[in-house]
Amino acid sequence: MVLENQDNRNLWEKIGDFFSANSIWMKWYCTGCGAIELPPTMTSRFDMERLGMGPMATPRQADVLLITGYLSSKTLRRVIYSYEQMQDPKYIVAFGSCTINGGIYYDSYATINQLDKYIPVDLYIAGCMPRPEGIMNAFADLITMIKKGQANGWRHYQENYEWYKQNQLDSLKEVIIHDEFHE
Amino acid sequence: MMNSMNNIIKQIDDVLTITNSEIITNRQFAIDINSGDVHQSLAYLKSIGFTQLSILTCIDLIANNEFQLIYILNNWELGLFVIVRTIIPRDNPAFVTIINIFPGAKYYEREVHEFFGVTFEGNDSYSKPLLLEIWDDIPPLRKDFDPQVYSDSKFPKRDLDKIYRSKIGGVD
Amino acid sequence: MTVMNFVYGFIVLLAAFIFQTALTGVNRKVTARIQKRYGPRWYQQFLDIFKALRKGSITHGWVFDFGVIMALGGIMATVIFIPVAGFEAFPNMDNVFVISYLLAVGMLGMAMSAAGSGNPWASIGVSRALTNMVAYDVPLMIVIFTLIFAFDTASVSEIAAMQQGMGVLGWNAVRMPLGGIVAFIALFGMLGKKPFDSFIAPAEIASGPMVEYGGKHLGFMFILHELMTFIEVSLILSLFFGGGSSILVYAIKYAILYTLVNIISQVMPRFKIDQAVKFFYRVPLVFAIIQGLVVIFLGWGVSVWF
Amino acid sequence: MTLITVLITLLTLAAVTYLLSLVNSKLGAYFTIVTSLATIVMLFLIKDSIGQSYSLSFFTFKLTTVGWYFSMVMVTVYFTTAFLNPFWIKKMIYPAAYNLFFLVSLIGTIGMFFARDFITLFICWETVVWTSTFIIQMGKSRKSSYVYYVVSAIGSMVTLFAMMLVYQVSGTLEISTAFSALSGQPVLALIVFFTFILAGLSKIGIFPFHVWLPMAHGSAPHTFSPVLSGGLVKMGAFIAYLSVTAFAAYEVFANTFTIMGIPAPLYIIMVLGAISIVVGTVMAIRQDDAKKLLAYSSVANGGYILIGILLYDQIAFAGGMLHLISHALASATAFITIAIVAYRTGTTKMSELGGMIHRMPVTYTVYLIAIISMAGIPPMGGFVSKWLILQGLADRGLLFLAAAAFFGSIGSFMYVFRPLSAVFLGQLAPKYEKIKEANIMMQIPMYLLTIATLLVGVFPNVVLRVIADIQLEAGIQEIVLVGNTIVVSNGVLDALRVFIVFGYGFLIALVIFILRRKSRRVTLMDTYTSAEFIHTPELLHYSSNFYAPFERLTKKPYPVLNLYEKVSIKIKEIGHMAESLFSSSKPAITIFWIIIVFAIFFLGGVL
Amino acid sequence: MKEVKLFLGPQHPGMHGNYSVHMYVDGDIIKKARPTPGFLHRGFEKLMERRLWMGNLALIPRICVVEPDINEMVYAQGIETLANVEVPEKAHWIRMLILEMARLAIHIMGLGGIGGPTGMYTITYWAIAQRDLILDLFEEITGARVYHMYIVPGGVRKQLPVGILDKVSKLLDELDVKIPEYKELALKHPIIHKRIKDNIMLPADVVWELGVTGIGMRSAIGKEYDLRKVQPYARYDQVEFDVPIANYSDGLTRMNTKYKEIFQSIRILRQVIEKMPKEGEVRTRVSTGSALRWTVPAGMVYSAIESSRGEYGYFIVSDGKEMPYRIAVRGASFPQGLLGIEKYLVGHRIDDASLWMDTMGVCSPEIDR
Repeated sequence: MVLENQDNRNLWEKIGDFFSANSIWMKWYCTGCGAIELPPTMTSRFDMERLGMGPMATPRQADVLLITGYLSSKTLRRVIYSYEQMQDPKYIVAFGSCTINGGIYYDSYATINQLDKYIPVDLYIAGCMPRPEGIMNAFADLITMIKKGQANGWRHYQENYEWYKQNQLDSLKEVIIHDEFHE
Repeated sequence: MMNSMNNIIKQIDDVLTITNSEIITNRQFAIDINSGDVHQSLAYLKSIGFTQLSILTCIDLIANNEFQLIYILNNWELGLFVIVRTIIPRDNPAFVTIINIFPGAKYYEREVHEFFGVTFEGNDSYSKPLLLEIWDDIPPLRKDFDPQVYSDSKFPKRDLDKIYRSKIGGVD
Repeated sequence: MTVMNFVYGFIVLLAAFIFQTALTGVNRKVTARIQKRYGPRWYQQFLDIFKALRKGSITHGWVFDFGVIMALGGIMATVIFIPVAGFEAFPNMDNVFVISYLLAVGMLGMAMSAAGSGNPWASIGVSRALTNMVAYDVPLMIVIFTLIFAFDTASVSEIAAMQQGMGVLGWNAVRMPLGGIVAFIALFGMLGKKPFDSFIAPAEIASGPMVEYGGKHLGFMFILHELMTFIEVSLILSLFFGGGSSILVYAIKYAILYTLVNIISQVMPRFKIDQAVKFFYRVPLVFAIIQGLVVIFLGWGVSVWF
Repeated sequence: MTLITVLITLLTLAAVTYLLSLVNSKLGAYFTIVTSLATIVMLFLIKDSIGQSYSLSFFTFKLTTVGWYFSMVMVTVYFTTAFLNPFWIKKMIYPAAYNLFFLVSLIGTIGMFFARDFITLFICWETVVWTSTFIIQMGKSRKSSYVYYVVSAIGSMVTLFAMMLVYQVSGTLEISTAFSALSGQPVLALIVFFTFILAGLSKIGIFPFHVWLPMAHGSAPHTFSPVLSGGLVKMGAFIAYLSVTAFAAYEVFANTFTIMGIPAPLYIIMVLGAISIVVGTVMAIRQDDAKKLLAYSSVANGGYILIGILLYDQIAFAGGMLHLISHALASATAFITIAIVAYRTGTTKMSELGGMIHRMPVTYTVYLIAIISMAGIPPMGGFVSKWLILQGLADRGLLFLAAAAFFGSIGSFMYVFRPLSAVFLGQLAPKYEKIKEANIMMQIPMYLLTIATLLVGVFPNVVLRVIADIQLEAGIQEIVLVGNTIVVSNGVLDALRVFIVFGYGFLIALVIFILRRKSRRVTLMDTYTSAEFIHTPELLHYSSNFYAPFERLTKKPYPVLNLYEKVSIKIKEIGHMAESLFSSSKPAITIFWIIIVFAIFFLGGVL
Repeated sequence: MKEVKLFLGPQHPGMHGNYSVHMYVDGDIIKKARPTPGFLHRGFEKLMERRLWMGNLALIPRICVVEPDINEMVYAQGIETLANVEVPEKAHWIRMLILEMARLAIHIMGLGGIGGPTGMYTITYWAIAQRDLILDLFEEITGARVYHMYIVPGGVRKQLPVGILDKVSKLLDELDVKIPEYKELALKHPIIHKRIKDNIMLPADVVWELGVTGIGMRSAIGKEYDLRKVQPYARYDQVEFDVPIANYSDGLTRMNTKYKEIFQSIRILRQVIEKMPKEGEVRTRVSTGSALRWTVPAGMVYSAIESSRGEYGYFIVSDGKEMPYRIAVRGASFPQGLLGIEKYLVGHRIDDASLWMDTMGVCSPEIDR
């Protein structure tokens, strides 16, 4: 994603971005293996709360959606649904190689290969899986990005909604599926 | 230990009609059974101490146009595994459920149906999707299913300038 | 009732909010230290609230908005009535029943708004919150009833004033030890601290009533929670721990009381809601009644050190 | 204008209504509104002549403040409920009879509140009982009207016995003088007290007579349930009032064993009141039918009224009397809203409803205000009255009564919230997608009652001044009212100021809310479902077993009902025996045996 | 009675991992439960057929995220059986070291995990920080924190670093002191007892019906059915350890069994450190030639070991080529995670659902694969 250099936010937006940057609540949706490195990141060893981050129970409350690794198409539907339930400004941090290009599962029939075709990703963390230090570092980067007003994935999603929707439908056929779960 | 296993195989051989038996390790042996005898064999094995169904799975023997169903039973008392194998035809694969012998097989059978398309008569929920959602291709674990093709057609990849890929087998 | 009363009221409101929010932030740090970590900045709670207010939000219909406003309005009104170290924005309005029932407006508003979201988790959370209220409030109200009988006044500031001048010995919690225990335990229930937080239990009901709030609604809930904490701790502090002769003493005592509750709650798992009811009706209720009987029939604890 | 004129006018109007209803039942139903409105007007007209006595053949009346107050409460409820009559009249089996009974029961209550002698009291009482019995059985079930009648009959028969006893001793039927003859005879006084108050207890639904309330309220026609709960139940409070004023229980029992300054007999009745608060609350929490829930809440609130009135002092008595009106208004409102929901949807079962707010916002708001009052939350009427009762209890140190009162008032949050959540909030089922809001005619009573509730809550002193007059009339210390402030010995309450500060808080919150970004409207189904998809609103509406954990704690076998059932089975057995005797194939034989038995009996007497 | 449909997961704080249970609830009692797996389905069994025997080494640890080493072990063990390879003595001991350290790590995490559903987060924070110190040692030995790829067919990838054994024994000494603290804090807490004692039962007949193994089985039937004892692999027959058992499998008993297993692991590790050969090879060649040309003789084998949740096994079929013909994975929590939920979560309260998942040890990635 091209980062816009010029800063055309007004003062209120800057203040708002300051608050957003320093208080990031994450919707920790364990979509994949990267989630195993989140407990250490959250708990006493690395203590994510120092950055003002904390886990939240529902997407309505959360600011950032962590895609912790590969996404099966079944999960991607839920991720899109969750993402659309979140309130803007909202950010997505994608963990690991799998979200970038499918990683080790590049030829799997069940997992997607490129996440940013379906939802806008603000920040990728490379690695399989990213270490807690890497995650912390990424969060620090995200904070800087938000402060500078560069984490605009959610705006991009709104502006290119059709494109994203089309990609989603191409890969998933349906997003909000109507199958009432095998009953 | 080897002796006790041999005794067991002998005992089984006396009672059941086994087409073939194979000793894999000193704690593990495999028996081949005609598909019609599977249920009584499993029931018998359960009665002599193979009380736990460890896994129920299937192998796609595409060369013979057959499926091989695998039932692995565990005898905790003796520390023995038995691999019960049976062959069913690959076209219109159908078999009868074993949930009245091993209730735990319910979801294994669902999974085998989903991965190979084997139907299990008597298991009322075998045909429901388990791991996959809105699956629109042949069952994925059959040998003639190519996940790479499926993935390429469904899930677009990042356009990279150059793709490095090694040839399988090590020789380019 | 002049304009100045409203101005004072607003000042109390603002001061209460800032003080309690800062204290919550500090207590997040205390919690972090118990959990062997560094913890957030002390002003993190402010950032969180303002961030939430800044975000976009959704609404499920007018009652979803109205309930939130009604809740915060009711709680704000209650805060205005709270006497702080003898200072009252509206004199003679600090009746303990008024405060505790006006508090219920906030509860009702929140419950209404949560149920209005149409989410079953929220409804379950509300049903638990109301059950929790029945659990802790009855023993607490009986002890407060005993106080009113003993001091012949229902004014919080007067009850607080009567405990002063004798040091620790004057505190109602010391004069009426059983009542003090009940009040202290009930404070956990009021604040929704563990072990009585089953109504927001994330692992069970995904944060219960809060489940659908985001953005400004959630910000309102946070403000509401801070103010409600202020009301509840103030109430217990004034009624049982002697209030404060000056703002400073009040603030220090307040901080100690709140931090103590927080520390204890960190090593507590949560009760199921019916276990909480059973607990409150098995121990504190009996204590409260014994305390009431002692005060009413024996008169112990009313005049200082009988 | 005299009371007699009023009563005769009303009787005439009732007759006119009946005749009109025979022609056109809907017109007659509209006429019930007119008649009840006329009653209000006339009651205001006769207010000045309070203190006078009237007589009409053997009926004697006395115009008292307390009677006027009770009548006003009653008529308000009747008047507002009458607005619903036109919409339900078609569903009644006997529409004309319904209209007639509706008005006659109103007249009966008014006559009863002004009665000066026992005969008048009893006849008016019985009129109300009979007319309401007939109305109740036009509703869902016939059994409930039997239960209602049996409980009422037990009460009134025992009360009749008390009246006879008093007459035997004193030789007069006039209420105020007759009781004074008992002062020297404590045992007799005790019997008279308990038997006399029994009618009141049975009517107000005090434990253990509360069984009829949920049955009758639950199955009465929707238009009559508000009257039953808001109005007729309060007749029992009048009996309780008589027992402390005319009977002067405090003086009569002054020498008996006292508990915290209260004579033991009175304390026993109050404990019954406290038990009914607890039982009513617990049972209300467990109901699934909204009307039954409200009926049980009436049981609980009846307990408050009873305790308040029986305390007979400056504070709690005023609270009890005020609770009379605030509960009457709130309860009638709640029943009316449920009636309207039932009118639109056809059910009062909470588990079948949901999301009505999206179709009936006015009804919802009205219900909300009613329950705020019912739960005793400021700034509504119920708060002031509960505050007075609690302050009164605290003043006297009545710990156990207070414990019950606290439980009832906090428990009421639970049960009043349940219909709010299950009926009005939550997911709207597709089958109710096309429901419409109540029409204007139905909205009128809701507005009236809501305004009244709010007024009582914000300006309670208007009502309390009347109550102060009643206290003066009854000979106890009046409640002290300074401007808008209620001053009691252990606290002050300025309801207006509470309201203003609440408004101030609300305003601040509103301003912050409006200043922030506007929310995006989403559908109800777009909700947090742990990211799973669901398309069935009914499956997302949490309404049945709402308080399951609490309900499990209180799920004990229900002793009183079991006892009643056993008794009723025994009575049925006796009935069957008698039936089998007479309806056997050869009745002649039975009669022959009876003649023989009687003959022996009489001969035995002679011999 | 009207039922409400509630979803425990996939995105619910009470659900560990990406898994969903659809609950039909009346009041607060679960009337019907439907497990919905597949959110983590990556098609491993298909992918493994498309990778080289060697290439699969990178893939297999990712099947079970919380405890990856068991995958390496079963895979290596299976190939060794098929190819008839003798593993060097020292490698056996290093494997035991790795496996027991992994077991320690996941058990400590599981002990802390009780804090999540019951709300006592302090224990969770402590335990996970403690587990991180074990991961540090893993990093030193293998170079990775989570996915080690250390146990390879024919032995282990490389020698142990110098001085690591001292560090391990120092850690064990520390754990000896720390772990009882967790017991004081959590397993002895009266409120925790209220939550999980006599609750979340797993009777013996249910164990056999479902095929539950591991702690759930052993604390229900009271027999030492542990593959380490019953079919000793590596050098488990040369160390002394007890298998904690019980006859009454409620949530608390299972937690206590887990607690006792931690100390047995510590005991095994001490013996491993003591008995491990100081010198010696750690790896032999499985097949001739380049790793990309590895072939494994045709045949099939079921290779199973005792994981923290029970019997974990691979069914490996080789047709003698460079790639496996078929590998089927038996996830240890497959029985309780699917049929167990459907049949036995029913009747519990929604308060207990998350605790049920936790104490039964349901691990979603190994069910989905």
